[in-house]
Amino acid sequence: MAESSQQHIDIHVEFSGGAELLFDKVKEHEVKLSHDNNPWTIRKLLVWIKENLLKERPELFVQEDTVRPGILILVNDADWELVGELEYEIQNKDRIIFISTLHGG
Amino acid sequence: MAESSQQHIDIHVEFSGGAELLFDKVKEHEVKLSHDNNPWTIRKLLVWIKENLLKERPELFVQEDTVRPGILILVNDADWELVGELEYEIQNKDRIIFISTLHGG
Amino acid sequence: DKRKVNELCNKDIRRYSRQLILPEIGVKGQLALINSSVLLVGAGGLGCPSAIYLAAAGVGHIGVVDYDEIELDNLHRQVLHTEERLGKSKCKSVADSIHCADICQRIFSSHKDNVATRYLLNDACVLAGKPLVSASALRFEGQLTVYNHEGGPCYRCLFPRPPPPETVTNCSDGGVLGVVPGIMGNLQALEAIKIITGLKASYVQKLLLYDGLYGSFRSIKLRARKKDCSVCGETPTVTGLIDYESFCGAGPSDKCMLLHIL
Amino acid sequence: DKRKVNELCNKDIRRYSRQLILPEIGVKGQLALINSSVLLVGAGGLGCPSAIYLAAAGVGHIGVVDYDEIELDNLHRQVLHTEERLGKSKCKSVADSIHCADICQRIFSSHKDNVATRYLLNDACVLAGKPLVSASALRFEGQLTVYNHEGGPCYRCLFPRPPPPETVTNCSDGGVLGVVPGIMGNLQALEAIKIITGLKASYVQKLLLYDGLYGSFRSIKLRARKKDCSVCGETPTVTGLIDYESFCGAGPSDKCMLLHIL
Ligand SMILES: [Zn+2]
Ligand SMILES: [Zn+2]
Repeated sequence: MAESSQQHIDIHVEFSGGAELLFDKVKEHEVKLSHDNNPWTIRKLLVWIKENLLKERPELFVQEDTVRPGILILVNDADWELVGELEYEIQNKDRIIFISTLHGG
Repeated sequence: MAESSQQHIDIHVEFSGGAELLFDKVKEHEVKLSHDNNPWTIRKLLVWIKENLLKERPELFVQEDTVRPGILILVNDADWELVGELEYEIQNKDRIIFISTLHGG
Repeated sequence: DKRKVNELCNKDIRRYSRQLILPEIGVKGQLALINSSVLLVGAGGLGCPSAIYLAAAGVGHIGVVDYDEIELDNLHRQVLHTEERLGKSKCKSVADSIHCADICQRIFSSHKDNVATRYLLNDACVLAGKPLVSASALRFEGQLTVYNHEGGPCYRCLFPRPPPPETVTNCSDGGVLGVVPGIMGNLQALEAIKIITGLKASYVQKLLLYDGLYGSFRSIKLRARKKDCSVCGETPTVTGLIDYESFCGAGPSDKCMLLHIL
Repeated sequence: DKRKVNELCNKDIRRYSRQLILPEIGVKGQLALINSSVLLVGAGGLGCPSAIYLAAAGVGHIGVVDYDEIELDNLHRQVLHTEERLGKSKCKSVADSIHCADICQRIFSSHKDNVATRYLLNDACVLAGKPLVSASALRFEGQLTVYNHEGGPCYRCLFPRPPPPETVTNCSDGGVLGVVPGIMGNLQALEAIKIITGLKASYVQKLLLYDGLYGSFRSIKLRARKKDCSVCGETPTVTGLIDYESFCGAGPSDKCMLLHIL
């Protein structure tokens, strides 16, 4: 793809349903991922988020190498299960959303 | 623009809020407008709709050379007033929506 | 009874605790709600749910304007009214249910034409400098916008000329699924609550279109306030209330519109 | 009282006339509503508005399950309950307000953990072949989806493992603006009405995300039913109800979830 000539990929990362509380209550993040020879997978993004965006209590966001149960990941408004989950290769301009399921009413 | 080399432009036309009742209750229409040397403006589209899509009582849709009062026109989800109203030049893939304002509750 | 409340009593603190702990509301927001006044125009399918949730949120002064009496075919959507109250005033029914002020005067000469009422209320709000949270519902569809607030348009900016009377379909003719005005009335109440508590209203210069048949919500960008608007523009020609009946022409009758003036 | 109604009486025709004239509903849809049964699990912020609009639409049999008593801090969102009924059963309060069946048994051993309840209800619906209209609301946000219907996923397809108990925030801790569950509960009622009347449900294999602070609605495409799901898959391991408390672990208590089983 054309991105290989770029220095980085730009993606939109969003947290909702309470997941944003672990990120200083900031819901929307514009993220620049510097390009190296290995593709940016969701697996790799989770590590990056944990090291760069997460403000507190990492165990409430990631467990082992994936998100903790109860968080849904969306890639461009579709369930990540439809695109390969952890192995999905992130493209420039992708919108990745982490939704904590609400329990309340 | 690139469209000049094409034979037609494809647009999406939609009616809602009751305006669809004048169009056999069909809300969404995929429309092919054959390309000639004059640009397709909203003004020209209204004449085309009246001649090709409208099923009944044209006076409830157009009056003089514009839509009748109470109908809002949207171009790509924005009020047509923001893009030039009758003189707006329709582009390939545009979404043009006609909304009749509801009175009820 | 319009004295300003400056602090929450213990009972209020308990009653509203679940919304008080929201940082966006807090004590300041709750006090704003308690000291606020909302006028509901129409105690029908939109007015009933709005009244319920505005009262539940603690809005201190709710006025209701409606001249209609309760009929059996109202009950599928006008959920504050009951079979026992058939034939009674809708206004009184709302007032009895939520303990709001009962302003049931026939304040509009043209109360049976909702296009005329819409222009009247728009002009009244512009002249009084109040926002207008306007919604409507018909069949499975709903529309909502906030007029005359923070640089957004008023009703006349969007619709300088009234629609021909024969194009206005009302709930009696077109039908409406009851829960659709329920959803729209709740969304109106939330817009009003946000305006009262100083939060940003979501539908200023935007029109929300809801289609319940498809579960689709779409938000449309509207024009800004028009400089040449006859009531909110720079050189208005409408500087007081006019004869709205003759402005709009005679039309079909239906009065299920609802508007809030804050 | 579960005899099937085959025709509308004159009073029904008048009462429901505004929705009867909708071609999508009609006499057939109204009869389906009158002959339908809906179970509301939870008579709180979501259950109250759902109950109101399902009853108003003519749903013939509404069951309510709730073991809680009415508290003052419920009233800002649980709009069928009143100050006069403080300390009384929520179930009974709903039943008294809308004349529904009062099924107030404590049917869940783990009634205080709503994650466990969610798995229990999911499994019960899958085993009984019933759709589940599920919603939740917290702070200014709401979520809604339909499980186990027309090839869409069940709750376990999406969440094979329960969330750690410490990650579950409830209304008591997180707060909620009352009209947000009002909006979500109304949307639930509309989904249920569409399923009952044979219209296409809008949120099968879709998740509606609502953020009331921004007025934004977003619809997300979910996975289909999973072949390897432990309850709705091809070789299920869950073939009867299990011990949900030990499956989910001890957790924070809150019971303001609502679900419909049709
Ligand atoms: Zn204006
Ligand atoms: Zn499943």
